[in-house]
Amino acid sequence: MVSKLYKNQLIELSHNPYHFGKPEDIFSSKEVLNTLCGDKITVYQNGDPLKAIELWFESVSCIICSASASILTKNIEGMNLNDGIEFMNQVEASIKDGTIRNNNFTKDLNCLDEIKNYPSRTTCATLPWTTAIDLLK
Amino acid sequence: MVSKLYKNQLIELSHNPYHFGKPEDIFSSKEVLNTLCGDKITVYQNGDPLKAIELWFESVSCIICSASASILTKNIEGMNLNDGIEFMNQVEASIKDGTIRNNNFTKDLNCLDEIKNYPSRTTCATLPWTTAIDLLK
Amino acid sequence: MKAKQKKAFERIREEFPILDQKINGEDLIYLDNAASTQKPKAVINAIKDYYENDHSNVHRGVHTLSVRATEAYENARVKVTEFLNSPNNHQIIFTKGTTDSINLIATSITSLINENDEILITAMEHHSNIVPWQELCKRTGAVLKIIPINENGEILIDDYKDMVSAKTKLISVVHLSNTLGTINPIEDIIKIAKSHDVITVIDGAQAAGHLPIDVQQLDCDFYLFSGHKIFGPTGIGVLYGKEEILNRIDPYQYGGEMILKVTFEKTTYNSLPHKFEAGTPNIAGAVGIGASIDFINSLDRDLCHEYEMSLHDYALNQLEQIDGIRIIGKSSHKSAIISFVIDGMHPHDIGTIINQKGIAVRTGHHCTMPLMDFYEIPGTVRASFSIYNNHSEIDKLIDAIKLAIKMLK
Amino acid sequence: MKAKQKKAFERIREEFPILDQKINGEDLIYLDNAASTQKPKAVINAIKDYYENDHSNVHRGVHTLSVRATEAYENARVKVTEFLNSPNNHQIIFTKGTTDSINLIATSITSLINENDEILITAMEHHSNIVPWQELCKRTGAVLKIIPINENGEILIDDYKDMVSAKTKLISVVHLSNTLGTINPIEDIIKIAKSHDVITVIDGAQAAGHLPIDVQQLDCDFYLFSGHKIFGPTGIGVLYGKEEILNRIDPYQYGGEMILKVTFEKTTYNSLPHKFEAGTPNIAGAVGIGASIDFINSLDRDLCHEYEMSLHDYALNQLEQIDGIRIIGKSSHKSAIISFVIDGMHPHDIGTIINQKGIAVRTGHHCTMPLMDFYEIPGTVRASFSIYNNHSEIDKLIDAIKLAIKMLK
Ligand SMILES: Cc1ncc(COP(=O)(O)O)c(C=O)c1O
Ligand SMILES: Cc1ncc(COP(=O)(O)O)c(C=O)c1O
Repeated sequence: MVSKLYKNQLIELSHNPYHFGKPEDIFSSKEVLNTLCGDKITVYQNGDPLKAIELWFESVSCIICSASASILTKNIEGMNLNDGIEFMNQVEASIKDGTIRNNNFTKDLNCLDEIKNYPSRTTCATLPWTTAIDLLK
Repeated sequence: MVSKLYKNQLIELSHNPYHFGKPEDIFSSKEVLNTLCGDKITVYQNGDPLKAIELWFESVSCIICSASASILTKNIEGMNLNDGIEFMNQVEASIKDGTIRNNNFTKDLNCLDEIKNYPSRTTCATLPWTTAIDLLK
Repeated sequence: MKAKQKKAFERIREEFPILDQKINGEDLIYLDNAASTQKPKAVINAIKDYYENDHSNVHRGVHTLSVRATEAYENARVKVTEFLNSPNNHQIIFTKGTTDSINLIATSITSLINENDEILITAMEHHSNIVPWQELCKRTGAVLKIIPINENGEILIDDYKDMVSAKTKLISVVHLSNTLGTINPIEDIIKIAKSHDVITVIDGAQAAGHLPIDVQQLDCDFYLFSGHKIFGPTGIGVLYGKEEILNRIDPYQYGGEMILKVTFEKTTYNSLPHKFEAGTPNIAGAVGIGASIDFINSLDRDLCHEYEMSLHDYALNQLEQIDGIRIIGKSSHKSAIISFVIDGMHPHDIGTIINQKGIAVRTGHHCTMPLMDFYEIPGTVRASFSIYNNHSEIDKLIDAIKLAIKMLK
Repeated sequence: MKAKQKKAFERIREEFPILDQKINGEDLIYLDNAASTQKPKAVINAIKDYYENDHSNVHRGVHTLSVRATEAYENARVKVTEFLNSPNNHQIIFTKGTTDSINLIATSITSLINENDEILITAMEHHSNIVPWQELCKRTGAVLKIIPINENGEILIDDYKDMVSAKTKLISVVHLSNTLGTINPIEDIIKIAKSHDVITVIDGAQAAGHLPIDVQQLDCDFYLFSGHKIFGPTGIGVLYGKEEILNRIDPYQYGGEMILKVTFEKTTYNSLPHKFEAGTPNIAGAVGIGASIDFINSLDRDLCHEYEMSLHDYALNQLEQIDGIRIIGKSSHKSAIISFVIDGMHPHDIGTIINQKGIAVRTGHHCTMPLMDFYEIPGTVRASFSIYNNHSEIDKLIDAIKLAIKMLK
C-alpha cells in the first residue's frame, strides 16, 4: 500500500527537513540532477573538512528525496570521513536492495524501506546519498 | 504458371535480341540502372535524329529486360519522334497495368502481358521503354 | 454529446485488450495517452499476421514472400499518404519516430544553413524539437531564436511576425503541445513563414492522432509524427516532406536500399523515398502503423474529438474546484490534455499515490524543461485523454487526487 | 549427425507458423535466411503480450505500466548483454538495425578522424559497411582503403598487415559475409588492429544468429547486429561499444531521453546508454529481440551449426554436379550460405522460376556490388539455410534449379 511509503514520518521530514538551506561556512558543494525527472539537489559540506562531517542540502524535489536527504544530514552529523562514506555506501546499497531493515541503522532510516516496492522512485531516495558520497570522496 | 512468362518466344528473343550492340553512328545514348537489382541497360539512338527512329541497346540483364528491349527496338524502328514517344508511353503504361492485350499492339508485344503476375519483375520489362523515352524526349 | 454516442465509445474500449486489467487491485485507468497510446486488437493482429504469413526482407526479392512483404510495406506508405493527403507516396519516409524524423531534417539540411542564419522554434517545444536545432546551430554558426508564449501557453504571433526576417531560414513548431494541450495556429504560422521563404517543419507527434492533417492545405515543408502515439507500434514514425526539398537535402543514413550503385570510388544514391531509408526497414512497424491508420479511419474523427473534449471539460471543471491547484496551459484552442500543479506538492508524489488507485498519469517535465522554467515549476501532473477513456474514470481521478492531497498535507 | 538429432530439428520447424503454407500450390521452402529469418511463436507472442499487457512509454513514468514497460525494455538489454558477454548493460545501445548502428558510429566518431587518416574495410563488405565510411571520408578528408580478397572469398591477411600503419584509424569488417558465407578470422584481424591502436568495428549482422559472440574475448571496440536476422523483429538492432570509446564519441541523435538538462542556452547529455537513445525507443522491438535471444539460448548452438552445415554440404555437393554452375565463395571457413551463378542465365530468371515451386532464394547483388564487380558477375542466386530447413527441401531446390535451366536454355 502506498500509505506505507507515504508515512506521516516521511511527510513530516519533507516538510521540516533537517539542515535544509545554505550553511554559513561552505567548504564544498555538489549539485546533481535526478536523471529520471530533472529534479535538483545540492549538498553542502559545512565547516572544517578535517573535523566531523556536517552536511546541508537544498533541493527542488519530491517528498522521498527531501525526506531521504533530511535523514542523511541528520545521521551523518558528527561522523568522521571514512565512517561517513562507509555508512552512506551501506545505506545506498540497502535502499537499492530493499534491505534497510536488515541492517543496524537507526530507526528513522526504516521509512526508506518501503521504496523497494517502487522501482521508478529508487533514484529519488538514493540521490542525496550518491551526491554526498561524490561530494566527500 | 511461370512457363507462361518464360515462353519460348521470350527466351529466343533474349538469346537473339534485335539491334543488340553499339550502332555505328550514335547520335545519343542513355545508360540506366535497374533500381531493383542494379542491372544495367544502355539505349542508343542511331543516325540522324531528324529521320525515322532507330534504336539499339546493350544490357547486362535478365531475360525479361533483354526481350523487352528487343521488342522495343524492333517495333519503334521507322516511327517518327512523336509517334514513337506516344507508342512507348502507351506500352509502358500497359505493362504496368497488365493491359498489353487490350491494346492494338503488334502480336509480339503480347509476351510482355504475363509480367502483370510478377510485380517484382515489372521494372525489368519497363526499363528499356522508360530509358528510351528519357533518351528521345 | 448524446448518450447513444457515449455508449459507442464504450464499445471502442473493448478493442483495447490492455485496458481490461487490474492495477493494485483497481481497474486500470490509463490517462497517459500523450506519452503513448494503447493498441487496438486490429493493430496487434496485423503485426502478428504479418509475421505469421508474409514476413521476408523487402524490395529486391523476386520470391513470393518478398513480394508480399514489399506490398505490405508499400501499402502502409500509401495509407500514410492518404492520411496526410500527401500528393505522392514517395514523399512519405518511414523513420523510427518523431525524434528520428527531426534529427533527419536537422542533419540532412546542414549544407543549406549558413552562419548567422536564424532558426526559430517556440518556447513550448519538446526536447526533440529543441536539441537537434541547437546542434545544427553549433555546427553551422546559425542562431536559434525562441518565439515567446504567454501565461496561457499560446504563441505570441505578433512577436513571431517581428522575429521573422530575411535571415530566418527555418521554423519548427509543435502542432499540438504535449504539455499544455495548446493547438497552435500553424496555418497562420506557415503562411507568415512562406511569405519570407522560410522552411517550415511541423512536429505533429501529438496532433496526428487527434486532428485531421492535410499537408497540401497546410503547405508546410515537413510534417512528422510517431506510430506509437496514434494507436500504432513503437519504433516507427513518419516524415512527410515536399518533393523539392527532399531532393535538395542530403541523405541521412547510408547503406543498403538507399543506393543505386556502389563502387569503392563512388556511390550513387537512389530516388525518393529510398534515398532516406537505408537498411532493412521496420516492415512490421509499417504494417502496424498502416493498421492504426485504418483503425482511425474507421472512426468518426469529429465525434472522437468532441468526445475527448467532453472528457477534458468534465475533468477540468472538477479540477479547478480543488484548493491550491494551478492549471498549466489555458489556451482557448486546446486538445484533451490537462497539466496541473498543486501547491506544495511534488507531481511525482501525486503520481505515485494515485497509481495506487490504478490511475496512470504522467508526472514531470514531459521533455519540455524550458517550458517548466517559463512557468517556474519543476514539473506537472498531466492527464491526457483518449477515445477509450470515460467519464467515470475522471470521477475516480478526482477522488484519487483528493486522497493524495490529504495524504501529502 | 544422428537421425535422432535431425528429428529434433523437425520439431523446431513447428515453432515457426509462417513455414506452414503453400506458395503456388507447393510447400513453402524458405532459403532466404541471410536476408531475414522467420520468427518463432515465442517472439511473436512476446510482442503481442507486451502490447496486450504492459505497454506504456518507458523511463520517467511512475505509474505501474510505465514501470513494467521500462523493466521489459531494460530486461531485453540485459539479455543482449549476456548474449554478447558485454561487461555492462549500459554498453548495449538499441538501434534500428545494423545499418543504423554503423551510421551511428561513422557519424559520432567524426571528431576523432583527421585528414589523411586511413579507414580500412574489406572487399566483401555490405553496402551498409561501405557507404557510411565513404561519407565519413568525404567529411573529414580521411582515406578509405580496401583490404583485398582472393578468388575463394577470403581476406588476404598478409595484405592487411601491410596496409595497417600509424595512419590507420579504424577498421570495419564483416564477421560473416552475407554473400559468400565466409567466416572471417576476426580474432586475428582485431589483434593486429589493436597492436596499432586501430579502432575495430565488427559487422555481426550475419554472425550473431549463427555463431556464439563474446565481445570481451574478441576485444573489439564495436559489435553490431540486427534483430530481424536472429529470429527477432524488424526495426530493432544492437550496437555494443567499449565504454571508453562510447564516452568519447559524440551523441548521434538529439531529443528526449538522451538529455539530462535542457535550456535554450545549453543542453547537458545523459550517461550511457541513454546518450545514444534519443526519443521513444522501439520498446516492443526490444522485447522481441529479447525473446529471440531466449529462443536461441534454448537451443544447442553447436548442434544447430552442425545441422546447418550438414544442409550446406548436402546442397553444395549436388549443386557442384550441375553443368555450367559456378560457386561464388569457397572459403575453407564457411557458414551455411551458398551463392552461385549459372552460365548464361540471369539470377533473377532462375529465382522467378524456382519460386513457382515454392522456393524462396535471394537473387541479385545482395547489397555487395563491389564484390560482384570483383567476380565480374551481375549477381548470384543465394540459398541460405537455417535450423528450420531440412534435407528434403534441398532435394526440391536442386530439382527446381534443373527445371529452370531446362526452361532457360
Ligand atoms: C553483412 C551485413 N551487414 C549489414 C547488413 C545490414 O543490416 P540491416 O539491413 O538489418 O540494417 C546486412 C543485412 O542485409 C548484412 O548481411
Ligand atoms: C510534441 C512532441 N514532439 C516530439 C515527441 C517525440 O516523439 P518520439 O519520442 O516518439 O520520438 C513527442 C513525444 O514525446 C511529443 O509529444
